[in-house]
Amino acid sequence: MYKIEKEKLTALFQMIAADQELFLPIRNGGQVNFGPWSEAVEVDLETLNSVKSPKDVFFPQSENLYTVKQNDGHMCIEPEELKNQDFVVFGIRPCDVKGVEVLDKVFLVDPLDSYYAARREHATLVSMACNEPEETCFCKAFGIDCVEPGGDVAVWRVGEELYWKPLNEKGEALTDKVKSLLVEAEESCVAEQQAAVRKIVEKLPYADLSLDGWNGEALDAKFNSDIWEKLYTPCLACGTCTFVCPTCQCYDIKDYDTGSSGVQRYRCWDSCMYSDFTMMAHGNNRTNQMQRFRQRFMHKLVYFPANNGGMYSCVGCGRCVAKCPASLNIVKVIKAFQEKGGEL
Amino acid sequence: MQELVNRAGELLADGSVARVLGWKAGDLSYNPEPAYFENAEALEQFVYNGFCGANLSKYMIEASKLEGKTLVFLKPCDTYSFSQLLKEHRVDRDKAWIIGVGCHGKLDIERIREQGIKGIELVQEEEDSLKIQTLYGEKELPYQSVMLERCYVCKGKEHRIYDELIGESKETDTGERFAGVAEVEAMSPEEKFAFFQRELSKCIRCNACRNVCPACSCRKCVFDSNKFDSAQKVNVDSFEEKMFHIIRAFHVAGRCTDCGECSRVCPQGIPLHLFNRKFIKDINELYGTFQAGEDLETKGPLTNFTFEDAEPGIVAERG
Amino acid sequence: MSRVQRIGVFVCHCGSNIAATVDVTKVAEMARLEQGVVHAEEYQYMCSEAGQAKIAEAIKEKDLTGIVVCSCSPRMHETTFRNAVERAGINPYMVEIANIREHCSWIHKNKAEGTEKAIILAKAAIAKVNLNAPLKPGESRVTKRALVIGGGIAGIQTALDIAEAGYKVDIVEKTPSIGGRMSQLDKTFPTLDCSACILTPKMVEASAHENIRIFTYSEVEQVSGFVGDFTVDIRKKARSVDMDKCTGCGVCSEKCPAKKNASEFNRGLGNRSAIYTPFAQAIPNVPVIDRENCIKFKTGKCGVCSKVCQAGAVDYEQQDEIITEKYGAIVAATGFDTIKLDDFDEYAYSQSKDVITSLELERVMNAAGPTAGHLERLSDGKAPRNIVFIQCVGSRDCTNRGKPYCSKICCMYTAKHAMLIRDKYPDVKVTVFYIDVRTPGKNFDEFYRRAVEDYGVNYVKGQVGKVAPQPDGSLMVQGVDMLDNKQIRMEADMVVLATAIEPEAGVRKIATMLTASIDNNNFLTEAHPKLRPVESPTAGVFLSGVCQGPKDIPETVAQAGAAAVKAIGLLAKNKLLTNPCTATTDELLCNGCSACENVCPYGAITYEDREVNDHGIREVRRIAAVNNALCQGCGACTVTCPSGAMDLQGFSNRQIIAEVDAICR
Amino acid sequence: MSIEAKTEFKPKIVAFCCNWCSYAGADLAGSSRLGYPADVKIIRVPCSCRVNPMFILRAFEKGADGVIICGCHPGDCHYSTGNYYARRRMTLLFSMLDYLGIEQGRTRVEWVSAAEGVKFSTTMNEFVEKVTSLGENIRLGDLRCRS
Repeated sequence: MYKIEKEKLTALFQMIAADQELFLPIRNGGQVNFGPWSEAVEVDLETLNSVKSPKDVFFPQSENLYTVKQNDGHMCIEPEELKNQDFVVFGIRPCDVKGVEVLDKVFLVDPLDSYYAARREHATLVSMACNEPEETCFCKAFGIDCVEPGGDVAVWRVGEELYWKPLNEKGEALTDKVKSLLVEAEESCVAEQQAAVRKIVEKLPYADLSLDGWNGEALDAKFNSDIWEKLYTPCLACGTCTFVCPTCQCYDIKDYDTGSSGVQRYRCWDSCMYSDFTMMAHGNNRTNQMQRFRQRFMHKLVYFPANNGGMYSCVGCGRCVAKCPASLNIVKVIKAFQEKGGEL
Repeated sequence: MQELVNRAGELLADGSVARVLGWKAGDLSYNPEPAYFENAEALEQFVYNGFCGANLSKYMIEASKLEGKTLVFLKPCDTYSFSQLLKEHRVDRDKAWIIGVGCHGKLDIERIREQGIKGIELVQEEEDSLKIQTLYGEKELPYQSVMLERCYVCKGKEHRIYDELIGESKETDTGERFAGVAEVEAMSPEEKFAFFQRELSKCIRCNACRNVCPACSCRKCVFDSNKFDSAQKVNVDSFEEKMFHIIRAFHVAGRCTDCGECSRVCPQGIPLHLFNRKFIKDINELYGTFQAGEDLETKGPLTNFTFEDAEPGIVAERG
Repeated sequence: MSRVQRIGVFVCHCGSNIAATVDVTKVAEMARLEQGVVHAEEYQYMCSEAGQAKIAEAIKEKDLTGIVVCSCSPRMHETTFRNAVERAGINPYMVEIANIREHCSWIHKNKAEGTEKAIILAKAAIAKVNLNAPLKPGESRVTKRALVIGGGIAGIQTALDIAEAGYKVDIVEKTPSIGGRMSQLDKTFPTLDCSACILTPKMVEASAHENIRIFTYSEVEQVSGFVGDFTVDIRKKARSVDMDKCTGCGVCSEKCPAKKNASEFNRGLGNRSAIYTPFAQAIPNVPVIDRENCIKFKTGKCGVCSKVCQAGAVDYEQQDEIITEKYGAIVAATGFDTIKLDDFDEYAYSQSKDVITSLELERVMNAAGPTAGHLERLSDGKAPRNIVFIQCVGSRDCTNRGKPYCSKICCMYTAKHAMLIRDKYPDVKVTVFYIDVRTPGKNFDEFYRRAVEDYGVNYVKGQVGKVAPQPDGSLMVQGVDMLDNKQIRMEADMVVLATAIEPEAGVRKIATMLTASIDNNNFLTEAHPKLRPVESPTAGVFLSGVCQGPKDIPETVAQAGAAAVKAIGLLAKNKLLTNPCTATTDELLCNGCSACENVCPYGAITYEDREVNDHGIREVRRIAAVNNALCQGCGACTVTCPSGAMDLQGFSNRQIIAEVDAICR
Repeated sequence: MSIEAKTEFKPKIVAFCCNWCSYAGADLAGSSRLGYPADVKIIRVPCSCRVNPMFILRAFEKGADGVIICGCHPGDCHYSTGNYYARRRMTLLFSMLDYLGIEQGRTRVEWVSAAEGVKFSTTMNEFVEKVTSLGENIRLGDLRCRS
């Protein structure tokens, strides 16, 4: 365990960014999102959740896959270059680290997503413990301890210090890079704060949220429940929940004709809330919003765990709770089934 | 509020309406959701408070297709949206039982958070103030300091269309409606460009602004259809942010009642009303004051003209 | 349209018109590389027999589905090529023209530049054709009746010719009688025969013709519909006299106490009573009451006319009447007036009664005119000894007070006036100030020379700067003689101004109703200045007489006949093919919001409740329906429709965007 | 328009012309041999009211540096009212573009009758000069289309 004074953070960032990209929470136009560091940007480590989760560091909202060009009548394909430079993501929250693990389950299994894999391979995650959990947080329900960060390096902000603990080789490597700024410190230095924060977590409104009954076996009962009909009605069919979500991984593939410089085939985030999601030649297999709405939560709480050894594709970051224009969210869904015992 | 519940109960009981469209208490004190209530029991969850900003008029498009009448609670500004939708044949007046509810201005949870308030456990509305219990202690704020932007430039607390009225209103329009637009207009082209670039670069194309908008009532938006091969799911290039927001604003120009829902729901806090309100300001200045949704007769400014209209060159002349 | 096209591109040299500044071979080569193109060739004259044959050949051999012709403006030959491909068996609307002549070769000197642009224009046309769909014109019926607006010699002639061909025709004339300007003229050049003597028989013939209805004291109120099927509202202004009862005895006018009203017919030089017929030979010979000046209408008292009318025809209660009638063709024959002289004070027109316009002189010289035909000064009734004619008053005048064009008739009528005066009053001295004397036309120059040589009219080349009324009532005329380049001051006791003519005031209103375009001088514009001189750009609307441009009587009559023939040609058809480039609704996208209905100038859009199947969702929706017979294809609806449900066939959103993309590559 | 600027930068300009007046005006300019830069490419539309703001933005997106819309003079519209609607739409659109910090000179509406070949050519010359002076359209274009 090491530590560094908060005033030295800029120096730290400069040092990291000297020979590689550094992504971290940046305040721009009143909102905090992850972005590349530069002297010009305003770093914000206080805000609990970035609006967009950091997932788009690995799985960008849009990325070009390859470009098709035409030279006097002949087609030729230019694949997009894969990420081949190391980079660092600083300040990613424990829940979002878990979110990345969820994405790994999707993109790092066969067939491997080379674009995603390349980014993961070159990334070093510096994960930051939470100091002030908010009422929207329910990471505990997914077994996440918001004061025990994962990733490659774990950091805590305590008083005027930032405590730094490498968790693996990647972490060690980064630590060596910035050693000159770090000083040795005791593990115990963070224990007190950890305890305090854990107390707060116990008091959160969603502290006792239970996921009982949400698993692969529950498929039919949940799918056929008519609670959905009641739940979905306020849904505006926008993509806010999916686009701020750290685990939503659906994407669409589209072509863009740039004219002179060829046709770009790119992929971009898609939302199961959209009416043309998985649209096929014959039309759409989900014809109404109830079905789309149900799909999202069934996927996160039933289908995904069924296929991934019980791992949910929700990490309780609370972004959807905070951002849904119609005040819907996954918690309301989970509770609704609890209260009604899944029946009705 | 109890008055609303009682009246709704009566109308449900005597069969005047088949359902009630209102707001249902959320699991946090600031997130009530739009909901239907079919019976008295359900109505126990009915709530009407400072966080009921959601404009229910758009839900009436679907409600108009249901059997029987729907009782809908509309705030003064919501009624503008309803009558505009009525003018465009998107809702069925005969299927609606409109109770106009009083309004003291609605609260903006984002503004509350901007005050550095975290871990909100309970929000209590008192006369002119908010008592907020948080995990990190109790806070108190003047009600007037954390309202939705639209409430500071309220069009007035008069309902434009209703069957009955319940509850008192309080004027909240302390701001100048077009000040924000004028501020941008006063900038140099470079500043304007930088300003909107900064704001729009945040856009994640979640379509919340479009889907919540009562004027964006198209069955299929041009940005979802291939009619123009303009379908877009994401802003790959900064141009596409502009394209989307300019065209959206243009499509609702002369129809937008300035209900402010777009700005309320934007997860990135983009001041989207600055687009619509720019058109409203121009229309007022060039073609005479016009307020969409004010009545059912007046021709919309873009489906109308005079022989003496200003030439497009005026944009340059105004500088 | 999803189906893959097989496109043929044909590049025209147009002799050297295109080939000189555009490398046509290169254009064809580049076109060959474009999507969908399976054939590209170039040829001297694509519009020629041989050129069209090449297209037909290629269609057969290569099984083409779409054609792009790179040539002159589509306004020139689009139809030619559409017909050509139709004969070759593909839909005429699968043709697009790339205008590489007017928009390219003719305006770009640099061949590299011209070629590059021509290639881009070709690519745009190809991109569009890729999205073209076969279109089928609809059919609309033809109402076998024509409307003629204006009852002057132009209108009368047109009506007579149409009626003679066996079709019904209505004349709408805003004044109480037909006859128009010609009825105000005394004699006509170059034959000097009396205007009334040749006009009156035609007026009688028109009024007597079984196929002709005449609405005098009436105006066109509203025009809707389209070629073959116009619907017109005609306002018959209250005449206050029952046309059926009135015998035209004229007693009412004699007895009418309100006598001091300026006579329009005499250009205000004489008076008429409040109940009046404009002139003796008026048709119909039925008086009207000028309600503004009628004592009965002003004070409620009087009523003399109704007392003296044996026939009991006078009817003070009479109201305006709106007649709605359908027409297949409309002929505008709205005629002309002389311009106002307010801005020409130097000629003292407003100061001296003895400064008059030529049209006023016509009345003065006319036996039925204010002076019973005696040439006299209107100020003191004395016979003039010196008369000065001033030409081009307001004509060929590029200051904005006058007209830039030549009024065309002035040179000749002034020669006529001068000659008539010298003939009748040999001791009167006549001087004409002119810029040029223009006498193109049969026997015109001979006529003018007679005026100079046989009648000793004094022509002075030069303009008059000032006409100054003198204390003794005479007029001092100051001008220049440009030939021997000296100032002239001469005394005159009468000055006649050859005042410019301009289209009748109401023409703008009528043009708007007919959606017929008018030029900067308010003359109605013809569809083509050379090839379609009597048709307006609006189908089914034709132009007769001076409303299209200055003309003398024989020209007017000739054009009136031509307009009639065009109208007859239209009326002779039983059905018309309608333009298939009309709006269509995508029922799944339509919101039923009425925006399109609000902007449609033709009332072509209505709404119906239709059951639709929207990807499995069955519901009844309010959906816009376009009446293809009414839709003229302007596209206003397509832009007002936010969802893009409204689209325009032949100019669809995707077609236009494809062109944009092709150009911006 | 400075000669150097002209030679180093050739703007892409799209001109929407209504079929009845302006397109004919352009034809007249052609037959009268009244030149204007080849940068101008004309798209024929039935009426100025057919021009959808999306077409204009699309042109800019794909790399146009200027867009001009030409129609019949108000009052002379072949469809009687089309250009009045176009006038309002374009006024508002241009105002919005200005509001977003897009250079005003890149968009223009001009009423050109079938008889105004001279006006068409002078208008195009002016417009090209203006757009050339503004340089490449960076603010309102999709960078993917720039190579």
